[in-house]
Amino acid sequence: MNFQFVLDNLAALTVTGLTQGSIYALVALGYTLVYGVLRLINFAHSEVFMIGTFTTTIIWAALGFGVGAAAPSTLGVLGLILAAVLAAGAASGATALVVERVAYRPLRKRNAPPLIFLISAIGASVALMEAAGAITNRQPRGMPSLVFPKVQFSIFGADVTNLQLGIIFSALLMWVGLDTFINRSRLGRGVRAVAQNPEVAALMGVNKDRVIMLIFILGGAMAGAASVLYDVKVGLTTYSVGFLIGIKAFTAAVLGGIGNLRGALLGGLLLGVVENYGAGVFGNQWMDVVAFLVLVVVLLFRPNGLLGESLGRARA
Amino acid sequence: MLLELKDVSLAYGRIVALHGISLTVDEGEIVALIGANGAGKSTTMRAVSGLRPVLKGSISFDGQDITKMRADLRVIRGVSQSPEGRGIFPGMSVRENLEMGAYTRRNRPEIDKDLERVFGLFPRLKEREKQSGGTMSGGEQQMLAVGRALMSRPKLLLLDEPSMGLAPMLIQQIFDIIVEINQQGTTVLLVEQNAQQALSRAHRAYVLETGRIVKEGTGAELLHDPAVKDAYLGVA
Amino acid sequence: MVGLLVGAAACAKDDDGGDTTSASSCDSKIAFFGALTGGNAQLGINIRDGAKLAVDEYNKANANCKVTLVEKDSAGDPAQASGLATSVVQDAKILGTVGPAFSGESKVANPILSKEGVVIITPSATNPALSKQGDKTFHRALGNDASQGPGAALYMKNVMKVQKTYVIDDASEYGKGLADQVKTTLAAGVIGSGVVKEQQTDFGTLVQEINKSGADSIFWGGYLREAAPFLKQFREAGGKAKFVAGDGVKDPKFVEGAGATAAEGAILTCPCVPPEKAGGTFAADYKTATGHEASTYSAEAFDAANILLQGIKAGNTTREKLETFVDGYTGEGVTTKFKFQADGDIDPSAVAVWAYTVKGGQIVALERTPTS
Amino acid sequence: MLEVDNVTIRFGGVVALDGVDFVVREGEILGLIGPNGAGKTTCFNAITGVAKPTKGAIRFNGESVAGRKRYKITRLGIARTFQNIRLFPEMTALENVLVGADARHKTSVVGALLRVYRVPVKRHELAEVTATGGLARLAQQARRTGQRFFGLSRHTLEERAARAKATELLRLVGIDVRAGELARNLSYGEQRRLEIARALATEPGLLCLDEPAAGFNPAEKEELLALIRKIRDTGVTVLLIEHDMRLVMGVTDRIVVMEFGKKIAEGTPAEVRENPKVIAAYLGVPADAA
Amino acid sequence: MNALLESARRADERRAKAAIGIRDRWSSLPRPWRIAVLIAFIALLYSLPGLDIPLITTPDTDFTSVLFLCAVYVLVAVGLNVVIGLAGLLDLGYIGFYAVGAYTVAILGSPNSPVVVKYPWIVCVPIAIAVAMLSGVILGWPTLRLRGDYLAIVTLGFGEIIRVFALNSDITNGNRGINAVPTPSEADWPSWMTWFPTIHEGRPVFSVSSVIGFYWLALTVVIICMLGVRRLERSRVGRSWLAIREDEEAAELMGVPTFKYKLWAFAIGAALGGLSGALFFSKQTFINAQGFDLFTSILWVAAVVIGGAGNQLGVAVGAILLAYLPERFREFTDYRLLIFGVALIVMTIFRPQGLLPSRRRTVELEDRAKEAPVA
Repeated sequence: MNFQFVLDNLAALTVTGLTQGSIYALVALGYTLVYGVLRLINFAHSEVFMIGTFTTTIIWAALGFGVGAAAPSTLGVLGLILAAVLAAGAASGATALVVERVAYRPLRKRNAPPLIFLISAIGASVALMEAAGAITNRQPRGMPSLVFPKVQFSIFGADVTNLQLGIIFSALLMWVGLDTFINRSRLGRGVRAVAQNPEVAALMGVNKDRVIMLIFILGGAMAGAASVLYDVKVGLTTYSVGFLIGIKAFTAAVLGGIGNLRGALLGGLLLGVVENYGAGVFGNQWMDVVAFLVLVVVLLFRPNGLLGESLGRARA
Repeated sequence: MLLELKDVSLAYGRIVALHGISLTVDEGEIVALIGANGAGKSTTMRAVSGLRPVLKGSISFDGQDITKMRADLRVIRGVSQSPEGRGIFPGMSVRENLEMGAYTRRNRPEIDKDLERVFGLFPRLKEREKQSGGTMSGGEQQMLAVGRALMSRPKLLLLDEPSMGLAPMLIQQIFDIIVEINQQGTTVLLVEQNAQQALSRAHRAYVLETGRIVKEGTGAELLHDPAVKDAYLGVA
Repeated sequence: MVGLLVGAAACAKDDDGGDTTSASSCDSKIAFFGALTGGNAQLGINIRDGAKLAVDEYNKANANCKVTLVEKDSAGDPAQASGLATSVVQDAKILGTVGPAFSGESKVANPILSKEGVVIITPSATNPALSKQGDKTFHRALGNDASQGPGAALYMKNVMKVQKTYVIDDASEYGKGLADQVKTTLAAGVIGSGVVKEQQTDFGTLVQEINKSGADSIFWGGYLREAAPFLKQFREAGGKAKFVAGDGVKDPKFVEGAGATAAEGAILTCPCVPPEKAGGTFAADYKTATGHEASTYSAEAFDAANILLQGIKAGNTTREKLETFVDGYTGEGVTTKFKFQADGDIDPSAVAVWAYTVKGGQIVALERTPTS
Repeated sequence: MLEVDNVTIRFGGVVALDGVDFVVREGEILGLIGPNGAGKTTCFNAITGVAKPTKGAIRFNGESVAGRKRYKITRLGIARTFQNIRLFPEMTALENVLVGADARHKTSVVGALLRVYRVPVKRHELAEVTATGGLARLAQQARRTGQRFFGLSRHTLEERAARAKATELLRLVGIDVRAGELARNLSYGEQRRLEIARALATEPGLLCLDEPAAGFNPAEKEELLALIRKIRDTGVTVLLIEHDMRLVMGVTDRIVVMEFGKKIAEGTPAEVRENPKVIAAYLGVPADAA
Repeated sequence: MNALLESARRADERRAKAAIGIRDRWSSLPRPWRIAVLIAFIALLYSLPGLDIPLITTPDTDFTSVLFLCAVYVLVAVGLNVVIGLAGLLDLGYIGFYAVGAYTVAILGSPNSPVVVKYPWIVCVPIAIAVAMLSGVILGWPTLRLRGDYLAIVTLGFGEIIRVFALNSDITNGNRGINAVPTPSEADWPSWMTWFPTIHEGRPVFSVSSVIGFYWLALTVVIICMLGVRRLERSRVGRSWLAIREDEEAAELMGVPTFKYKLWAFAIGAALGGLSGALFFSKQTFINAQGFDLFTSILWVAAVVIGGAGNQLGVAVGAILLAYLPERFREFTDYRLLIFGVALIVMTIFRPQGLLPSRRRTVELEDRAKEAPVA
């Protein structure tokens, strides 16, 4: 155990943690939206993220930036990232929608019990992952180096790079956009209404099926955006990339209070930071253990997560 | 005829809750359903608003068969329900709850006008506009539920136990408002346990018992029917 | 009733389970044992093709007395390995195996194979513990990880002339073992060390630390899945230190993952001989037979199969005889000069650790690493 | 027997019960009435440990209920039914009652698995516990002479006793012919009765019935009335929430009237019926009186 | 398209009804008959390795080894069924208990483990069961108060923690693993069965190359455990579990100590998981962290639900399919998980009640379907 190391590098670990946590938070939004409305753990969401990572490589390659290509100008990089966000967001959103149509809707029509949904979700997850595995021959796929980290400024002794700033900032931006949409717009109100009381929402004229489609698309798009950030940061993806990130993101969602958008953000960032501290203290290999232990401890004291459950309900 | 139920049966699981209910509501009426707890009043409402699929029989509204129509589409046709237990969205403010009532409508100026109308009917709600629905008292929630149902500009307003949990003063008030709403041109179908109030305000009423209609008549007739008195007041 | 059925079961097994002296010399089999499917299939296919080439050449030369190559696909999964090993054992015609290919499945399969005398020559499993398990028929056609570590370190010290090395491992047996040996050999040249976890993708902190430490080289004990993103992030952050890694990283996918620019100049060591440097006409024959270039472990598999085939050719058509033959075998293969120690490991003098580098996006062989 | 002492319950900002005070006397049938939303069911929840009083105390036979686990409250001797029927729908009627009966059983998990712990059975008990035929009868004959040595496993003994008891209770509420049917397949009335049987199986001193007659027709209500009397006659005290005035007036010994979480009246049915506050609250003020 | 789906579903429902009909006929058979048929069936199971039935026998790999794997998976499913099917607790990290049992045997018994004491197999296994059971209690004590979905994620975390621990801890030898895990020795074999090894070509019953002893051992254990679980199922314990699954609050108000029974379910499930891990790795003789991944754990849950949670025969069938199909159809190795995933979705749509459902669930699902809201 190495507490001294963590104390010495607290700021640096916090920044890397926030960067990782931003990606968790974006993926967690998808879990939280679906859970908030359907009370269903969308196990296949991790694969929705995975599809996004591959879409990014494909779109870049299509634009002439395959593996090893030299990075274009700053403006070009931004353009590439934007294109990837759009493409990956669309692909992930579409994947999520297909999962909903194929794996969940028939069950909803039959009013199946929750456990059955879970099994169908597992099935969708396995099928998507293995299909990607078969197509890519289970080989990792790299992407061009687009962003070269440069230290922008130092805060409390931590060097903050442009990459880290970009990731955290983009994630926050996406989150603010989603939060505004859910809390301010008419459709968003419909989503919250279905989450809080689906029956009464129907009495208000809310089409539940449409709301469900909407949340799958929104959650998928968020995962797609997260996958672009992941690709820029890591530069490599495989067919099984979603599994661990999915579990972490779901943990983050539960940590913050599942069904709660603010909780997803808080949970994601917190999980990223805490597991980095934990990795600093106990060693990298214990990172996941720390993450899960934090979850258990939080749930024991706050059984509904840090910010409580329920979509759009800002209560403690 | 605005609403017509023909021989409607409905079941929860294997328990049949309605055994062939037939009733009609004409435009401009207040019609009350009365009966003991478990007699099937709320279930009838759920059949009309589409929250429960009917087993048998048909429901037509405004000349159209809506038996198999989804609940949210019925709202667009003009059926609006203030559900039993009020069903306030606890995580939304009073204003947001009212806006939810107008979910199917797009015409902003019209909606704003209706908001003012509801605030006019229930000044209390105006005071609490920003408060979250979950923290309001029972009476305020009831007002909100009725106000919200009005926001969709319904042709038919379904009210499920509007007096539940209200103090006598408030009960008076809410029934006054129901009559007012009715006079402004909205047809009302009302489920009520407070038989005295309901019958004295309603044009017509049906008495339900174990999922069947056992009696119907004008409010005044039923109010003075000894059998009804017996069942509700415990005095023969 | 149960007893009766069991008796029948035992009889059925008798036909192929028991004594093998009666087997004629012309229906012998050898088995390939390794992954043909799953995530690590490529290495398995390389090995299978190498062995197949050897068997085909043998059968062409001995058309009247052919040997069959049986393929046992383990998908690299130890849990599947035991059943496959048992099925190998039960086929008395199978005298020896090329494989098992990976160390994990070897630990499960070797005791089973060895107990029934099946001769094992692995062309790829480099875990040092395999020769210490007490499996008497185990042989290894190449150096183990213990021989690779010093080779890599000596190459760094004597050829690359590095001064300050940062050593990273992934806590796996393979990676940590390799890293530890490099640390021992380089001794004072190591200025720092770090651990990464399986499937780690973010190396921000580590990269910063290495850059701060002023290291001129990095040794990576681990696999390509973590090495590729690490090197990419390291180079993107402006890291200039030379990158050295073992055979767990030596794969074209590493170059693809890290990007050719980032990977350029990385040194990869392997106790395997570059097929194009293999003796004879192996590389050309392989290309003709399979239609693609020989790759990692193909040549070793070719040699391993050939040793078994030579034994069979010499009339050693029982497991016992073949075992004796292989134990006493000395001979030149396409990769190196073979001679096995008592524990099954190849004689240290025959171990060939090669250094490779990434050049223009391709992994190319440089030279054999110094032995001292 | 049961004392509800100045109990207040708040949910968030809403006061569900406000200083409610009453006692249930041994052997009586006490009615609890009031309009919907008056806090009657909350009162039940407080008594059975589902809701925790913010203030005040509930004592059963002198023992405080507060802070006890719910199943321990049941074992103290308080059983209840639910306003919205809450049976175990995928279990048979008999099994539902057996779950209730298990509250009085002592077989442990290990005991149920190994079934070696033997309880000596007295001769006169044998006839009762070995109701099943065949092998059991043979065993019974073998044991007649040496029951002291063999006995029955506690599991077997309790299981048989429970079955006997459950069958009897089902007969009491009149649905013994439906014993093997899944609870969800029973009719509404049968389900209500099954709930009562299940509650009785826990051998309560106090039985709390939450609107047992809801959805019943007059004939069924009559039968229920008789059943409640019968239950009281077996020595069980009954606390009854009911809307049907005729039923309440007909069966109860005393009535407590609630409105807005407060007790507004208490007395014999005749007294309560005459109380103007009750008439105003429960029956509703006539429109013309306003 | 929809019409096609509908007709397929209806045909399938008819099949399901037929299956239930068979079961009804079965339970109406006189008891001696049923026992006789059961004994014959069990005898068939014991003699499967020798029968060499065409089409069923695995072509590429040793059939007895596959049967052994099936038996171990059935044991896993029986244990998981107690947790999921009977008590209704969703445990996604069940493999953690499997690992705990396996490692306990390896650490206490292998000469190559870091722990000095060495016990024979026959001593290790009961300890392994106890340790696994204890780990179930330790995990369950704080977490069983949590709601269903949260329990799922916490158990998932537990499974992962155990794996990471096995991968990085010194006591498990890290990823290097432990070899020479003890196997049941001839000394454990009852002396009156000395005739036995002779019929098997002089090979010891429990040798690495003779799997039949392991298969018979595993099968025996499975039968004993299934009978044991059945006993619990048909006692107040099973009734309490069922009641908890149906309506936890009502169960508690009827006097069921719900927490205690949930903890028992967890502990029993954990013990069975530990036992199956111990059995499997006794035969495997080598153990490392590979093979304890969460993915397998999740597949187990899927197998149990697909087989028909709550029905022991059903979950056994689910487990056998999960173990057997990949070995039988090795040519599809690369696609088997893909096929499996698709099959899961199709199954949930057509047969949500599982292959061999418990009767209760069939009725429940029918009724739920009827109550589905207006489309």
